[in-house]
Amino acid sequence: MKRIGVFVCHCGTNIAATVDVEKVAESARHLPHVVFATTYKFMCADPGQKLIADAIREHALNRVVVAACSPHMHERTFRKAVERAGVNPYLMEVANVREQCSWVHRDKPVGTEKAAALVAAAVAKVARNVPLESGKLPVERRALVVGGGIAGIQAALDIAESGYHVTIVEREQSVGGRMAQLDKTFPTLDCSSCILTPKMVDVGHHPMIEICSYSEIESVEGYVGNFEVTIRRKATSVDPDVCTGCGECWNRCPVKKLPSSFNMDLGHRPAIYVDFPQAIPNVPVIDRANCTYYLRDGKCRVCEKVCPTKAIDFTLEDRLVKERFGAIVMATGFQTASLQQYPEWGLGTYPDVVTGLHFERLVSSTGPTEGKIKRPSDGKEPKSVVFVLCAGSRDEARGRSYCSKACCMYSAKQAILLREKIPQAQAHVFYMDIRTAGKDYEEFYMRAKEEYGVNYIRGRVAKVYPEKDHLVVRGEDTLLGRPVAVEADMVVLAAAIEPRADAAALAQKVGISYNRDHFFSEAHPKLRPVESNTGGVFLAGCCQGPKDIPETVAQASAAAAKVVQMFSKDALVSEAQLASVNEAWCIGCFLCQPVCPYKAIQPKEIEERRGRDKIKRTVSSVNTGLCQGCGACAVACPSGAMRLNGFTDEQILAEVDAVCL
Amino acid sequence: MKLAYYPGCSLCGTAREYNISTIKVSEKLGIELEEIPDWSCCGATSAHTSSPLLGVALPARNLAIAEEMGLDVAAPCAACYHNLSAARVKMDRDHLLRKRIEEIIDRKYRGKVKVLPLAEVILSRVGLDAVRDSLVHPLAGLKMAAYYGCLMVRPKGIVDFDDPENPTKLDQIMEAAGGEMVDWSHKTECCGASLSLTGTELCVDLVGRILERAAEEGAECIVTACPFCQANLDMRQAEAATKLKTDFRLPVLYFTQLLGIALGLPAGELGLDSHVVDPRPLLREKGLI
Amino acid sequence: MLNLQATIGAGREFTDEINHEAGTDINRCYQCGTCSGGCPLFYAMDIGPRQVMRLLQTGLGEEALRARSIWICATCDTCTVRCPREINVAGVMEALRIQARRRGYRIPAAVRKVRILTDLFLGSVRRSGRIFELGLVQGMKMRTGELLKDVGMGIPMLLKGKLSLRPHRIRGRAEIERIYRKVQEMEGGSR
Amino acid sequence: MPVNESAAAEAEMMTEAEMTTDGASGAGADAGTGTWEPRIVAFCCNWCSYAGADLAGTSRKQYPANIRIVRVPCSGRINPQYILRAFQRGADGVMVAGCHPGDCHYTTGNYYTRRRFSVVQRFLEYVGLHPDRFSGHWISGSEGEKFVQTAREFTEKVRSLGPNEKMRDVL
Repeated sequence: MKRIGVFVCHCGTNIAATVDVEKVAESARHLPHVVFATTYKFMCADPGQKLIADAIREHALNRVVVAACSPHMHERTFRKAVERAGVNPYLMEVANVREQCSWVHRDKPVGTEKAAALVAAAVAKVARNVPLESGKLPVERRALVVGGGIAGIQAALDIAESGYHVTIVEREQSVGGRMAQLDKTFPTLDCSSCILTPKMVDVGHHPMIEICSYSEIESVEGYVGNFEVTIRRKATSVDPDVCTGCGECWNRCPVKKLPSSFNMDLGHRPAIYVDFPQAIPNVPVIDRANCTYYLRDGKCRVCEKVCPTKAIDFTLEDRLVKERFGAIVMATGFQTASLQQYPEWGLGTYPDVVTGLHFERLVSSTGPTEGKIKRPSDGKEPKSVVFVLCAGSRDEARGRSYCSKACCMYSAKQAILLREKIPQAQAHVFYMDIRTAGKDYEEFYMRAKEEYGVNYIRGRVAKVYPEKDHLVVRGEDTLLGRPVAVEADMVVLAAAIEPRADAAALAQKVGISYNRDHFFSEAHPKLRPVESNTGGVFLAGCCQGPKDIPETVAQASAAAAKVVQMFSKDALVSEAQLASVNEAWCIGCFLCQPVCPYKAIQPKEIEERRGRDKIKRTVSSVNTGLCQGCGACAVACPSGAMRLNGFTDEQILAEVDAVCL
Repeated sequence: MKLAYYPGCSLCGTAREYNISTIKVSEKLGIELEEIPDWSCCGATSAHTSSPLLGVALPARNLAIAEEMGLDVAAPCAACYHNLSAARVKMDRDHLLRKRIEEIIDRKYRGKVKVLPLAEVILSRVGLDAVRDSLVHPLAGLKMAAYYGCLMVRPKGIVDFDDPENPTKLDQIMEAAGGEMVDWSHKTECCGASLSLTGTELCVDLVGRILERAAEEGAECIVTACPFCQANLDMRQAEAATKLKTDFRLPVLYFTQLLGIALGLPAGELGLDSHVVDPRPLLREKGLI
Repeated sequence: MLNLQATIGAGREFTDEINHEAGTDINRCYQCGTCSGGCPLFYAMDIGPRQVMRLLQTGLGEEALRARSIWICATCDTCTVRCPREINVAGVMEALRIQARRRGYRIPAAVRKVRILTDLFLGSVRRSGRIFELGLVQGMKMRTGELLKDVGMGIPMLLKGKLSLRPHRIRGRAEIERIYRKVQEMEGGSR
Repeated sequence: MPVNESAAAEAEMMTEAEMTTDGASGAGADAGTGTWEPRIVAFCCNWCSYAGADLAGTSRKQYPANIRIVRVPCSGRINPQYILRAFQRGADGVMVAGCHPGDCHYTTGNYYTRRRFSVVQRFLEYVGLHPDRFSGHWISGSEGEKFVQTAREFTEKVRSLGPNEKMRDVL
């Protein structure tokens, strides 16, 4: 016997002003199974919840509809309220009469009629609800951090300091990431390596942190609390247990002139190398594509000969390592746009047109020029440098509509560094808008203009071309309204910050969503900014969107806090509104399997009685640890065996019928 | 391979040598050109700058005739290519416009034929290998700057011949013909030809900037596919040099003329005598004629 | 002082019309100046294309009709292909030229020649179906009074057979005439 | 009653336009009263479009009350059967809204939706219903304004098509 109670909220005047709540309650009283309906000023407040509980007892209600604000707001509140009164929480439905009615329709009779229809739909649905139970999931209390830049380092340290084991997977030879490539940082001008390397040393030594450098994620299986991750540990040709990092090998390697990606190809490295002198781990790797031993059939072997500890092992192979983790922090960072779509700026055509990251290496004392700013073409000290902001950012026409956020500030910093190192050089910055939202940022920008005499020109550069021994930068000074040409020895493009080229592929492996620009999507732009949409996967740093170092560190710590919060629980509560199979109806066609984004559907053998015989038959079964409740399987199922609890066909069709009447 | 040929007004007048060399080179490369019967002017810039409908209707008449022939159109002139292509795209995008134009020109138009610049025909239908195979006098040692101008490459979507900022297709063809191409920055800067009769001073400035950059990169001549660019860069050259107080002398040739030489066509048939900056001394010096 | 509240309201219709004719939306413009900066002729203009966009955004589009710039623009489309806001800048300049003619704006003396050329050109096509280049050059000289200009170029061209002395007339001249007339009917006899 | 004019305007279609010109006056409970308002069912995915509609609400943006939202976890949960059922029960228009492609909360659900949209549209055409009575949209949680615009435009579109006389059950 279904006994439904309907509770219509006034929400102060938010609902009651444009919806006649009494009329809505009255119309609800005539709906099938409704035995009680009332209204109250604030249903979500304590007295409101008590009112619901009392009514449940008094009228022996076994199902409840609350007509109030959006379920995104208070569905959980009301589920708990009915649960406390002894009703299964999934026998409660919310009719959204505020966001979808009172706030968007001013005409009271119209709003009232629609509110009544929405209540009728919720009543029709709840009449078909069945009690659901949440399950419990165990948690593997080990975290995986993908990416060893500042975001990954910070997240790993915070999790490890809370007493949980962390594995960092880093693609390059060393952790450190982009921050290790930077010279100084804004707005304090403190040295990037000086503040980063101590943290690198910390992760290197921490007993709870394992660094898998020169490694990549091969595959991710499993679900929140129970991920099974395969890590590809690329062959380094060096035994890390024996190597002391003495440097004999990389100093003596005869192949010396390979482009160093750490130095943005502006400098060289040998075939056996560490990314930079402070590398963690301080164990070199052999670049097999360029090593003489591998190219010429076992010739050379210089490194092997000079190694005092016999750490070189040419026979090492890639290893696939399978490990279990309870949570994953994605911290894969960014790259700068190649700007191939902008031939008019000449990056890649004229050697003296570089990106901001190149410029960092040219001012850095650990860089190829040992901190002397020299232009790449002829090593001449530049007397005039043009910085171009929004190079590839804020350009919908060529595919990137977003602002890269850090460029205004780092270009101001680079202009200052130029003026400090070469006082007689001129620094020009072409900008459209200057964005300095951050503590002490505006002041820093003003210093660039006032103290360092950086010349800011409002306008976007139209073209860069060579003339004699310099470059000409053409654009409009929009404040003058005149065409301008600036002669420059170097042009530094603040190239757009974009996710790593393989970000989307990695997201698919891990099972998280990403946006149009391939930045990973957070679960909620405001309230859940460090969680992904997939349980147990968290986001930190530029892989989620462009940001500067302080923001990255803050987000990394936040992600770590979320991981620690998860690990502090005995078990995880699983979602109750998941798919389930009616095995008797399942024909074993497995059309549901490929549409499941979580690989939650597996074949299962069952025994069935047919006449006198027992037969074996394969049907679908749902792994409730993996299922997230999207319902794609239920649509794909031709026999109607697959159902999505909480959103069954009967429930949705009942709603459709009710709103159409 | 057979194509409908749309020479356009310029190729029947000031750009005669482009027409002659186009026909000869096509013959040599096995491209059969059938002139669109009784073709009319495409309207150049004048039509669409004063009436959007006329700007589509004039080229549409020719497209409709080509459609009756059942042939894609080869248009060597950059301006004609641009106008025919623009009319085609506009009618493709706007069904109602197509209907109005059909009414105006009183002909059926279904949008079935493609419009190709001659360079594209050579590149994608003949192929560079075929060009290389037919070389008789490779243009060895001749340093050229390919100049594309505006109409061949802009705007994207209206024309789709090549990249609007750094086109390379003429370079590819001339390289296949054995020439040495200079990589330079002003391939697509406007030369102001549409202001040739009305804003002569402006034109001289623009021509000067372009030629100066080509000379600086070591080019000995310019190759182009646009009659307006050719005329403008050729005829305004002396004035531009005087204004810039330099003395560059860069012959400005149609790519078909030089391709003709490379394919072994008699120099006398390529209209080499019709330029203001005479290319023959340079070509003789390089042993090409 | 400029009352923007009033101008934006009053100019909206004109801006919409230009947007419609150019098939674009100038309200997207964020005034970066890439159009003006890359324009080969900006140096000779009174106001650059970016400022033209701003006039339209602020409802002062009719001021743009008086600008020399719209006549100096060579429609080279450099602005359009580089615009990060996907605005058809050259199309807007063209729409403004068409409007200036329709509304009978006085065309600045220095660029009046553009109009004369266009008229001569379209007249030539209307009569013959094709362009008669020599006729065009001569017409230009007659109408502008610059009789001796470029004579130095015309004579060698004649001698080289590049300029034919007689116009080529196509057979379908009646058809061309009909096209012109129908366009005039449809566009409301603006010319 | 706007039925006949709008139906005539759709004369090209061999669908309900022809069917309704002679049968319109008798059908539909409210079609004859002169106060006909289109009834529109909108299936919105919980994570994007439903949140977008909520945002329209919190921003107090007004849109026609004809739209009634049915919440589903993912647009990929929408069985074409639901859409047909809505028409059968007298809906004049059905709208489906989901996360933008690539931004699906469940990673790939909306790709299936996208494929289903076109099948549904063609099926509706086949059974003689004007295909414009059904429309699909991508509306994110931050696009309250887009939700409002879509709701307004779609309501107007359906209004111009007149009541759905073709598929509704005889009541």
